[in-house]
Amino acid sequence: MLMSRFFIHNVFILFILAHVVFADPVQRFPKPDFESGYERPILQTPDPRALTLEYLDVFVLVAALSLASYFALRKRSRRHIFVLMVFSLIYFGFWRKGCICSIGSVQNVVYALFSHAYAIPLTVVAFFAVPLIFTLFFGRTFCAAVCPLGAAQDVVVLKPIALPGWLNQMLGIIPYLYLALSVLFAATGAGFLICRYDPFVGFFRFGASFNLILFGAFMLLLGTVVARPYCRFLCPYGVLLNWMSRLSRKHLSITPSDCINCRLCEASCPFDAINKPVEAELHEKREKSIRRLSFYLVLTPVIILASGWGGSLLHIPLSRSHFSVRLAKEIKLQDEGKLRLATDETDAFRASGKSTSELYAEARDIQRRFKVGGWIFGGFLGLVFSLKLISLSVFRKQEIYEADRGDCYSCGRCFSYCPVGKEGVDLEKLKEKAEDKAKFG
Amino acid sequence: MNDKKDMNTRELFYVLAKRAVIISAIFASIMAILLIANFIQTQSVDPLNSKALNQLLQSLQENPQDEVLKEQIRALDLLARKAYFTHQWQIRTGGLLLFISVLVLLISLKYISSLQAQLPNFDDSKKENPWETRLLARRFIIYAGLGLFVLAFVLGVFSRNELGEPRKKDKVTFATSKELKENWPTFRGPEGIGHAYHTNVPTTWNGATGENITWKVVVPKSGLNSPIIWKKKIYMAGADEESREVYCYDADSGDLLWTKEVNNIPGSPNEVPDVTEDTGYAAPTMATDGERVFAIYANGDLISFDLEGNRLWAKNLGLPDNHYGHSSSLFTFKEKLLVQYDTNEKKQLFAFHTVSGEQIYATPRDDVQISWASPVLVNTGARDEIILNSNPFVISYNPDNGQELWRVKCMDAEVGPSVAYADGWIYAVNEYAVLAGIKLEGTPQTVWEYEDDLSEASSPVATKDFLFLASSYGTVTCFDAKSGEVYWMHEYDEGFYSSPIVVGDKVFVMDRDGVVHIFKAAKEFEAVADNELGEKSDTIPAFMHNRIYIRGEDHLFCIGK
Amino acid sequence: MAEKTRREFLKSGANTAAALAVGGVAGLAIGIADRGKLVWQLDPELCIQCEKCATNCVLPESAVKCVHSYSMCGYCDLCSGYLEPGAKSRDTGAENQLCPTGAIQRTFIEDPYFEYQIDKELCIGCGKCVKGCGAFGNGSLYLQVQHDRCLNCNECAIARACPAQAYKRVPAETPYILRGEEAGRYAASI
Amino acid sequence: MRQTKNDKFLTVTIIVLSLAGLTYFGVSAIQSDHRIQRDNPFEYNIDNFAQSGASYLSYEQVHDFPLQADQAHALGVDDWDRIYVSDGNKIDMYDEQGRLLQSATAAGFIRALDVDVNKNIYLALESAVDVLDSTFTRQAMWPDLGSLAFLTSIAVGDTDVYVADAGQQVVWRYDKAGHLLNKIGEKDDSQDVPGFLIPSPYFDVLIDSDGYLWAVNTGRHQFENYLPDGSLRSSWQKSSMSIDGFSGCCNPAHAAMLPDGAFVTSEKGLLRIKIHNAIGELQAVVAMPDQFDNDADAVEVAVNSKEQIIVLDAKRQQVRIFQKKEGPT
Repeated sequence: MLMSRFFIHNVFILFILAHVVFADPVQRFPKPDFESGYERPILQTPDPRALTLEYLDVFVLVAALSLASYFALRKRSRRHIFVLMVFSLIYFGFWRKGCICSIGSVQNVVYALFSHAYAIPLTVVAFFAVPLIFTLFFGRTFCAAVCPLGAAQDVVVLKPIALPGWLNQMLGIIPYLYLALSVLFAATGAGFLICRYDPFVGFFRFGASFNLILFGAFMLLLGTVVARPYCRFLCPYGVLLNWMSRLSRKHLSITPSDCINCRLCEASCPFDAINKPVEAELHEKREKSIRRLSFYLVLTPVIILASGWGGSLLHIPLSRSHFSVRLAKEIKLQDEGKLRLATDETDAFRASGKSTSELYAEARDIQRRFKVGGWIFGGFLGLVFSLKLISLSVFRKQEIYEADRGDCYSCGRCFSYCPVGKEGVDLEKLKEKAEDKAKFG
Repeated sequence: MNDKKDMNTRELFYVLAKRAVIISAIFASIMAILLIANFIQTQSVDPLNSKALNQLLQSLQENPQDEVLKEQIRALDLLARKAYFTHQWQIRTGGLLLFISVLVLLISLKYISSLQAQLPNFDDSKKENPWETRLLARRFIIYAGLGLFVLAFVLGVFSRNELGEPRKKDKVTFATSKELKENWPTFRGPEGIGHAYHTNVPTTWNGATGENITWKVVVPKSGLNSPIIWKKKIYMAGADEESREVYCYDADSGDLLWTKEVNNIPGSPNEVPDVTEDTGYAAPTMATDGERVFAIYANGDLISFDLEGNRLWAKNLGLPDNHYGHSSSLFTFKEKLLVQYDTNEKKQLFAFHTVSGEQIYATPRDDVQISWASPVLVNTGARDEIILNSNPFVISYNPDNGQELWRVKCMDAEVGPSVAYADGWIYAVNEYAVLAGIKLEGTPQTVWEYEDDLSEASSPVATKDFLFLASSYGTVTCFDAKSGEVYWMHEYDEGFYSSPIVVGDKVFVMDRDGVVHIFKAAKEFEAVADNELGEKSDTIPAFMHNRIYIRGEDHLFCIGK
Repeated sequence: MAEKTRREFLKSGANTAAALAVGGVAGLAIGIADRGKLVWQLDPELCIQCEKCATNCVLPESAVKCVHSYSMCGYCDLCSGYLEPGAKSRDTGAENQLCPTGAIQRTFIEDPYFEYQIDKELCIGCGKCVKGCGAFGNGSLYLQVQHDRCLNCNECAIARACPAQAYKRVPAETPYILRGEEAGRYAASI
Repeated sequence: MRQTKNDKFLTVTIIVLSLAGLTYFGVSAIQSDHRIQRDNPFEYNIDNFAQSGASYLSYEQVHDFPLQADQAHALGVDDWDRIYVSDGNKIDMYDEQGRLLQSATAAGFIRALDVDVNKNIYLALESAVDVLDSTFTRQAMWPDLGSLAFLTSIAVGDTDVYVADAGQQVVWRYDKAGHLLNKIGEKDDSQDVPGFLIPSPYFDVLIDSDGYLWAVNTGRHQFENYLPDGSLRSSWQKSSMSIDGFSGCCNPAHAAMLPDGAFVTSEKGLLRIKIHNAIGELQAVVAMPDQFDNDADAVEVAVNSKEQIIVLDAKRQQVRIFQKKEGPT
């Protein structure tokens, strides 16, 4: 008994020496002697999930990406892609509870680059970079069968409708806005917006705030008619994937050989990602088109500057989302007597003994970051709007049915509609198509 | 044959799937409704914090021996806990059931739609014209962009930065010393030394008859603080046991421009401070730096307004342990507000940033006794000094950083009068102590002392040649400022708490009955006039706009044209 | 043909450039990356026991629970973490218990010592006992994120709500910020 | 596979629904921006107890002086009313006004101190006693009590020196030369000695005017009076959260004695200073919880010859002096 206490006491002193902190005397105060031979229970501290399992996740990610790419580009099988997608939904979604996912990892990377306090885990970097690299080679096979958020929406697609083209184009801007905002928030340390408003993570975990569950349910319901609404009109990671996919070395093609313009695949894509043939003729004078295009080109720097300014104007309202800025505001209002109530936050701050000037300095520094970030944020959005306008003013001839390299999720739904085989038109298959009914829609 | 059988099985599956859809849809909706109901229920009643239970616990506090009550509490507590854990179980199970039913629904629906799959029909009439689509898309994108821009503009322009713009030390605006001398910004005028620079003022009036009185207004709450004036506005503080206020009057009309309540100050004590009749709840005079006004009260509340009455900042310096009540007036120096905050517990000279209220320094003055005097600014030509009178030291501080510059030991007892300054000399006085003439040149030291007819509240005033001292016994003494030789002594009927003010070649001093005695600042006593205010007063008259402003017991008077 | 090669060339150039960009960002991130894993934990020294751990976790039953440092405990009879402040007797009656879910078990050891154990199944992480123990006792009761329950969300919902900003990401090898002798467990490994 | 018939209707519905959803989330987001103080349903509330007893408050603070000490721990007053305050390894002597008179450095962290009539200063370190004479030069260093010792208090009488050891939960009795005489307070049912129960490092000893030892058995909220041989003379006990007793797991944390044998007690948790008479009845309250900083530790107390209560407020780095209010209270 005595021995054990002696030992404990020494462990304590060692501990204190090792840390060279002014330890609370209570921390190292010896415990009572028990005559009855009482043994103190050991504090149970369950370990978090092992690191090796995190590396297993990366391995599964790489394997799933490889398989998805193989299924989409080589095997050309929707059925296989579907099965892999369900697996990903179960593994990355319900098993791994949707955390960490590649979509959210964007913020971790940005946060790590801008904050010295945060050392990003290697696995998170892998989750960020690996899908992008794969997309650079094979197109967005990540969206097709690996992303749990995409999978959750894909399985509920029931009767997809085609949205008007202009609406599609307009809503397509939102992901850029969301990405820019999320990056701004992550860079300033104001929080992880993408994770905060992830609509499906609540289902994966069987728990979230009421509003988030509501949002998720709404997205899933919407997803039965508007296929993959999150992927198309919100997903910030999709922006990066879109860019990578446009530059990809290989990409899924609807037909294994030459398109015969049979139109069978025309309505097969629920995501409006098939570019249809367009006649070469112009509907207006060529000069007019050129003038418009040059106008937009000249206007681009103006738009960028103007929207950069607009973004910088937002630094005050945006910075309020940062804890310290909000706290500083509350402390200030309290000191000015405009806020009578003390909140837990202000109480905790006042108990911490930190000086208000320190807090104000920190808050002002964050506001300054938001100001600089606001310029970049606005400028980026200006560039996006300009490029969108320019791309909508360029008219390119299109002769065949082709998957849109940026928007195509490589889901493979169109495969079964194409009557063309590797060796050209397969009449047998064409006949079969006409009679049989597609099974996987 | 085979085909037919196949068809039949298909139909059977189709029907089955259809039923599965209906059943699972109904089941899922019920589950969803139950979960939502559960959610709403826990939002309204928290089983872990039930009112009934708390009430029972309350009554147990009153009857600790009531065994029945204890039993009731235990039963209710058990119920509440059961309810809580049942609720947890309901969420888990309900969620799982909902998930399974939705899964079944999805699979059946998919199956049905796969059976119903059709070949695409090519209805070209509905086909979008890519040209028009682009036109529309461009238009809507421009709208969306403009909309976002306007939204950002409105949000950005209309959101106020509560933190204020980053503080730039050199950007704080405040009045120059020249401007300060043109106004009446502090206790005993500019620099707090009792010199008026507006000398063309009336010398005769009568408050009772209204002779030469331009206007006279009632002041809502009393206060022994004196008016301060910036341009055309007069500021004063008033307070009683319950509340504290700041007033702003128009100098020309006497209209009360605004009144601001001083409340909601973090740390402001509920306790009422100890005060006496001679101090009250608002004894210290306010101060202004030409951009802002500042007030302090007997309970330690310190507040700042801009000239229009918008509150800038406020804080409480701690309820002062002061047996007469806090009375030291405020003083501004550049971007600093200086507060002599002497209490029995702690004596300090504070400097707060005038714009933000942040503390710049707090110089401890632990080796002096509590004092009721006010800071005085002295510019010796070489530097600015802020001089505090206290027992036993007169101490000079560098107003920029609060560092002590020098000290002279000459005082005693409970110090009330502030020091006088003229021509490189400081004069400190207190009853039961001495009147000390201190020469600042080189190492400051007492050159002469005088021990009779000393003042307990009234501060002396000096010119290059003379020093005038009014006492609470009613005497006014004129000294040679450099030698301490008494030139003359005149005895009035009433004593003085207010301090003499030098106005050109005359000296104005008001006795406790509100009679202002005017005499020449000269080697021989030469009375100019004695003017009644019509009510008692212990404040300092303010001289500006060729007028005199005096705060009486109840009224604020404006004397002159 | 020439045009086609040029386009091919441009495309492959752009592809390489994009690959370099991704690789660059990833490389920068790897440069500051940690080979391990980070998990959320609550620093008990900063905790103000505001109850938000109990209500803000994404899980219906919070992953934050009370832990007990037996090495710091005084084994008191009159335990301010166990008994209501105004409790008239020191027995286990519901009217005397501080814990809203009765998650603290009191066992008699020997006169005058009692052992207090947290039943983790019942604990909801409200921190009421922590406040009681911290105010009058040795502070042996405190809150910790339980890693068998924590989902390690990328943005912890409690961390966002924490008024004292007491949550931080800690290495998964030392996933608890323990008090008393138990703290030595990690100290030895560092 | 694509249906186009009801597309228009569906599109409009979706847009309307989306806008409604957006408004809902927008509004709730804006609402959540205005933070209001929510009630904490699990609040641990002792405000009632903190405020009780104000009617007994009959002392007031008359003076205080600042210390430049961030490790102020022990407090003592000699018969000439000079105040001794330790700062880590340092011992400082102040006059009543707070002027620093003399300083010295001890051999370790000073946990407690007392001064005898000859102005010798007895410093209780972690596990040993260091003795300085009136000129602040070391006279003796008594043998170490071993690594289990954790000294918290020392009381010096005419012949005996009592040292409270919270680590081993006993009081050591020495003569003035540093000879260990006996230990007091080990559980002994035959002599009705209950044994010290010290759950936290607060364990104070006092010597009354008759020279007998009083030890504060904090875990039992009990004051115990011992004969030099270690047999229990008398005791009194008061456990209560309210003003008339001692609260929490172990209180009072510190104590001092007035000449009439009344106890000045200082508690932790609910920081308050009270006076109990010799048989434990509450006589007066010296300071209420609101007179201390929120997160301060229990304050060390001492009594000077004017029966003023000297308080060492380590949190504020101050010595505060309280005195009975004049006139009717």
